[in-house]
Amino acid sequence: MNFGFDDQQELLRQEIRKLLEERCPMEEVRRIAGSESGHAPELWKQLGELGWLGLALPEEHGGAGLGWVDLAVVFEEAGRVLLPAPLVSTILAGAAIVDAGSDEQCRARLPALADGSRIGTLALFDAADQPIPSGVTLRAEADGQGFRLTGEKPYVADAGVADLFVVAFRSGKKAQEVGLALVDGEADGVSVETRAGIDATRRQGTLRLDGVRIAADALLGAPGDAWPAISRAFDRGAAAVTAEMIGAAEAMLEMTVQYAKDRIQFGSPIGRYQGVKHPLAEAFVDIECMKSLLYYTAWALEESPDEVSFSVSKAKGLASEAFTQIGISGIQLHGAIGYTEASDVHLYLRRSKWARTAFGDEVFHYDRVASLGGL
Amino acid sequence: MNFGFDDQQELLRQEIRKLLEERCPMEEVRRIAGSESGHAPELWKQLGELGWLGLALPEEHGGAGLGWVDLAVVFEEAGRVLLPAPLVSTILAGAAIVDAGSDEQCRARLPALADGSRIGTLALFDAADQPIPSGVTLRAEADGQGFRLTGEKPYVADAGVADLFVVAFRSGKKAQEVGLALVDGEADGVSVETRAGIDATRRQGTLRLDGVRIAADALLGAPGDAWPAISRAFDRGAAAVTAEMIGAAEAMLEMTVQYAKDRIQFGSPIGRYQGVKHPLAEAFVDIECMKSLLYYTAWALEESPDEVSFSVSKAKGLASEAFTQIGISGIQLHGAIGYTEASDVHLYLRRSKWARTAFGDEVFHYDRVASLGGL
Amino acid sequence: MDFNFEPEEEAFRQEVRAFIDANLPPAKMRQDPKSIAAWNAKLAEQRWIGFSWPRQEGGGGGTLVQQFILKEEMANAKAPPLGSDFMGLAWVGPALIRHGSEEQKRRFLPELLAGKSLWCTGYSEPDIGSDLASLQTRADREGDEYVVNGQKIWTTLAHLASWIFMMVRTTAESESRYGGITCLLIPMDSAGIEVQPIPSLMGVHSFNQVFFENVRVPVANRLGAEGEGWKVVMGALANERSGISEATGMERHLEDLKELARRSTRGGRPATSDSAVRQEIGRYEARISAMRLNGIRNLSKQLQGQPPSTETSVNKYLRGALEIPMSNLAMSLLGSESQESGKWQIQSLAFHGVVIGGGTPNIQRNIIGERILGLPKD
Amino acid sequence: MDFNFEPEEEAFRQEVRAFIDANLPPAKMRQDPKSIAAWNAKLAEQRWIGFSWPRQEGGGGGTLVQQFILKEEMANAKAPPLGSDFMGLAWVGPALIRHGSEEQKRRFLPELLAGKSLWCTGYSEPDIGSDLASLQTRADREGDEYVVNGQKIWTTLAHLASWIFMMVRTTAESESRYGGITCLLIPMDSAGIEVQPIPSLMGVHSFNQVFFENVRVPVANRLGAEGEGWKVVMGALANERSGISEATGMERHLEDLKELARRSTRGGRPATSDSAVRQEIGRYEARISAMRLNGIRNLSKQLQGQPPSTETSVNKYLRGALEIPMSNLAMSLLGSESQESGKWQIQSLAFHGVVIGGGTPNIQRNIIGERILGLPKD
Repeated sequence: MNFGFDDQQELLRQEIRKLLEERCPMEEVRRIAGSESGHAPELWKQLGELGWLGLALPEEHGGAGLGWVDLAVVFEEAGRVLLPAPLVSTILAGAAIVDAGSDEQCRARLPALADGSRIGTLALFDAADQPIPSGVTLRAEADGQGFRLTGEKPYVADAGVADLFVVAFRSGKKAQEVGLALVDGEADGVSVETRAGIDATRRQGTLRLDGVRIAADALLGAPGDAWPAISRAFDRGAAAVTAEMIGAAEAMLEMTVQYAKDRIQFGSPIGRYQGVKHPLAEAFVDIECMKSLLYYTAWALEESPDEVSFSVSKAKGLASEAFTQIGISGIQLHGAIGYTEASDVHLYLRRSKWARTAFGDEVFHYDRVASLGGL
Repeated sequence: MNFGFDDQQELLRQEIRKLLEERCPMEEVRRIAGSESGHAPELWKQLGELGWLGLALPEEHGGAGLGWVDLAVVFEEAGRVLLPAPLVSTILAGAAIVDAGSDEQCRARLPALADGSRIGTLALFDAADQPIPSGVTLRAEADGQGFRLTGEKPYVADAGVADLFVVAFRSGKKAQEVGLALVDGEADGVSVETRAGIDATRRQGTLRLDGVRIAADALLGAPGDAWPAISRAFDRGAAAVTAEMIGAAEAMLEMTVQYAKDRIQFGSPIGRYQGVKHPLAEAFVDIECMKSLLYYTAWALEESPDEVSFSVSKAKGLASEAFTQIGISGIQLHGAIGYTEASDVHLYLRRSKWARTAFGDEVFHYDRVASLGGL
Repeated sequence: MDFNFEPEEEAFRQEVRAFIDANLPPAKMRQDPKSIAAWNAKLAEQRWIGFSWPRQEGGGGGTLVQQFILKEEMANAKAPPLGSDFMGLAWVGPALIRHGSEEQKRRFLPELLAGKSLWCTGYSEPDIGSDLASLQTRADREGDEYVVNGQKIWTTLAHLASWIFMMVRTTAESESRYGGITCLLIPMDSAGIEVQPIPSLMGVHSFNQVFFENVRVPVANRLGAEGEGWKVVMGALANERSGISEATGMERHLEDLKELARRSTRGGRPATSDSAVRQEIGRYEARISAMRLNGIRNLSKQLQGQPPSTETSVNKYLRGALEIPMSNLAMSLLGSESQESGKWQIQSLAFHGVVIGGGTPNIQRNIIGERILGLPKD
Repeated sequence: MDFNFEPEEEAFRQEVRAFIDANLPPAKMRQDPKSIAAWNAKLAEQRWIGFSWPRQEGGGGGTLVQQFILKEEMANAKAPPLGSDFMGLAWVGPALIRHGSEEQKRRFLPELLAGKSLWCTGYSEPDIGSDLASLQTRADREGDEYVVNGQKIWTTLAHLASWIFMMVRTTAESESRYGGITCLLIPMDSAGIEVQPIPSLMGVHSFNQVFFENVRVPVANRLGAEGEGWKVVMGALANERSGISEATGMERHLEDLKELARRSTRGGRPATSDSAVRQEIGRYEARISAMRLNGIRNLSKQLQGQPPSTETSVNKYLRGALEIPMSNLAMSLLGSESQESGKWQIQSLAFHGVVIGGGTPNIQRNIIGERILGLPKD
């Protein structure tokens, strides 16, 4: 038994941290986030070359064959610097194809996701904030062996730059009669509308489908039977965002602790006062809990699939609640400084507000924990 | 406009405080609370002679003709010393008779309540913790002009010493078909079972009625139409308990502030540390809020009856939530001392736990605030 | 205890209502500068700008109850603020009335009431935070002038103001911490003043840094005696006296939150039938009602002749303590929609501006613990 | 990352389970002294009392993983504690193993393991609270003896114990605060020791005051060198190393709370369908699962050879922070029934005993803030 990262994973973390410190300091994050697309193709290319995008994809499809514990390291480090790149989206799209796709679909789709030449993303729920079967309403009309899809998916992550969408649709009236399809961004009838969100490092948009043709070979699994795959994709998304939240929360805590050591008021560093010290201690406690729950989830994703939903809902519920509070404490303890554009803390505050609802907020997840815990 | 007590009320407060300090110091409270009945007839007689029991009863029935603002003063001071006497119960029973009784009933019943020769109490709800019409289920069979009552009322305050019970019963199947009756403790078929509760200064018991005959002149108002009177009696009860909670919370805050000034640790009084200072400041804030809401309720009970339910639910909701917290903070800040029988703080902790649920806890009242506030 | 008003007070309330009916610009015009200017001119005619000031100083001489009625009616009508120079009216005017010479009053008060001047206030400096008395900006006496050198920060509206009301150090801190502080009134177009904006996280320009390099200020522009500046400025800051305005702001938030709950769902059902949402809103409603009543209780004490005290820190603390969970609930009700900009997003990002403006919750708790409960200083 | 166990570890788990099946007294007998004594005798045969101690000291020499498995299986079976002398096993034994002479070990350890002695511990004194180093109980050297005078307080089980493990001052505090403290092992039947009970608010006798008047203690009963007592005792207190036992206790509370929710109503409907109740319990379940995993992470770090550190303060803080709202929820679910005595009433009155036992939440937050985050001391 060992509930910790192995040497190779620690090395991976060091490499990633070093690279991101060099390649993606906060000025660069601000530059990318301030650009129109919010995307930096050069940086993206580099991530593909370094093998991060295919880290957990099978080796025969261009990946490194590692798993979710390794991905947790990558996502934590990405969250730490607020990496403005469609990393999570592309990895989630790839994982959905591995999970529910055929060998042929894997062969056809994964290499391009692994090397970064195509960007993928998930587009699961139509009614925002209802990650339940009835939240999938996108209309599908049968069309030969395939379907035609018409409708819109709101708040699709990285929609503006994605080339490949993993789209859930409704194939029948019964609650769980839903399907999952691969939709190329270039296909006829596909359009995307992007808008400024609360966190400029996390772009999203509305995916519009107007009679988009889905051939039989673009269906992931049997149509009408995709709910388990959708639910697993959702759980992986919640795990990935939680890992990013850990990194970001830890960075915010470090910044605030440093500020509390440096800032002198009434003759002492403000970190001496319990009114400052105690919220920082609580933030540390919450981050430890987020880590424990997320690492166990990452392990379960590989080794104990039946435990994933319960475990990830504990992790994301706690993370949504705690990171929100850490964001607020962090900016409050910074005083007026935190209010300025020049300070980085508000970028983390914005991330905390984006991440709180992404893949379910604490209200959804704690309720799900209660259900899975027997209430 | 004047949101404050007048000189006469301030004088009343001083007199009450002085008397209770002399007559009812904490050793005496402990002695009475430790006795079998929990009741001190001598003390009770004195309260009657001083006119406290009839303070708000009409002068023609032996009272002083004052109102709820004056009662608020009395209850606050009683709460401050955890007065172990059926004061609130008797005053609530009298108020219910004034509110819903005939002139003749007032003439017959009030003088004995005003001078303390009889002790009254309310016995409203059968299903504990459901202060709603369906919570009145006590069975009544028609019997001439009156009824026969059979059933039990749980958690009746001061049941062990009461001579007169104001009892709600169900007279029909429709939700609001309920009645209100005066039941003498000596009547055939009346019995009481008392048990140790969480707060020995607040005794309660189960009232058992076995075919108890209610003559027509013992009915308060028309049977089947008593819900408004029951609801008003409940609101008055919530107001009275809130006033007692304010006094007790203030006493606990004062004890804890004093302890925080006196207790030296690591070379300083512990009240210097923000981890101690801030919870005490929060307790002060909450007590101020409890006072504002309760005083307004007391005024509304006399001058603006339509506002009473909304106002008292805000007051009791906040009091139930806040006094619970003040009790916990108080005992925590006292450290191990608070754990000893010798310390008085745990008596206040027990009162906070008794008072939280009496006449509705914060869950009930905040929900009612939401309803009355338009949700 | 009496919540009824005297007949003449009721008559005043009717007068205010009639005025509002006749003059308040329609909702969509309340951001329009011309409409606001016309509205303020009418208010000035009534002497409802500076209503609390003595009539001989050009104010309205309103009683405390009249001031309360005026504010309450204006809040109910969602009217814009009374007068455009918030800081001048709230702090500078009362300080001038209390400490100014006749000449200073004649010079500044009429312009201030007419909205012809615009004041900003210079309290904070880099690296001193809440510890205002450790300010470093110096004023050295040279004949009939002070020569000011130093820097102020977080100076709201400095880029638009015509005057600054500020504290300077005339004696070294090592000699006299509070006694070495003096209050000066300085034209913002003086030679040697430079204003630099501090962009805020919302992208709005409202804070500034103000640099002073050998700015020459006539001694006639000193308010109060040399070395008395701490008293002058702290008196001005304590001028918000009842805490009612904190409550009014929160009442609006609560209405908006209830409106949001009515049009939101949770788990596919109306949010208003969700017990967690109901209880949370019930909690806020109870506390915000308490804030309003706390304010009225403070006002009553003043009516009884008691001086205003630190009791307003109760409402200041509550405002800070409620703003955050209320905006958290709103963001949760909005769900993914919270990504879109709007009132609640601004609220949830900018809360700390409000909170810091009235002193952080920690400072309010220290004030209550030390000044009201008498606990030792940290 | 690997949550699987090695085959020999799984075999040990099966051994433990088989032992429990064969020997654990039925639930209704687990308060019965004879049953407990028989159970402890069987455990002692297995060397599962003192399982973590080296075999040459009479312990079980269990690995960290075996200890974890043993505790987990015992907790799952709701077995009574391993051994009857909690304080002796948790603190005194490990301190003896680390600092005791061969003679002291031979004298004390076998009795301790056999449950023939019962230890109490004397840390706290009147008016010193958490500031243990300011203790005043003195021991003056006279030849081969120390003469002890002073007073201890909050001494759990002193009225039953045969020995006390305690700190005394051998050098005045003014000369050496930590260095003047020495650890002594004193028979409770020594002349000059008087035990006075402190009745608790629950009416249970568990705390005591212990008075020492010219108690003569042979120098041979000193544990560690003179002046090294602070190190000896702090090392003993740090002996709970992973925080798993905090999690185990909370897991039982959570199960009880869920059971209570299943049989309760709110507003006339099942409490399990009330969204506020569901979310609150979901919050607790997430945090208590995290506590268990935090403990396992700490254990893993020790397995990797890292020394135990202050990380257990995380679980200690969480326990204090969760006990209170959990018992508040339970009391609210019970409603008026909370007036009746029962588990949750005891819990809600006595929580502070537990909380204070592990150091108040404020102390845990100070430890985390200062020792882990490196913030300056207050």
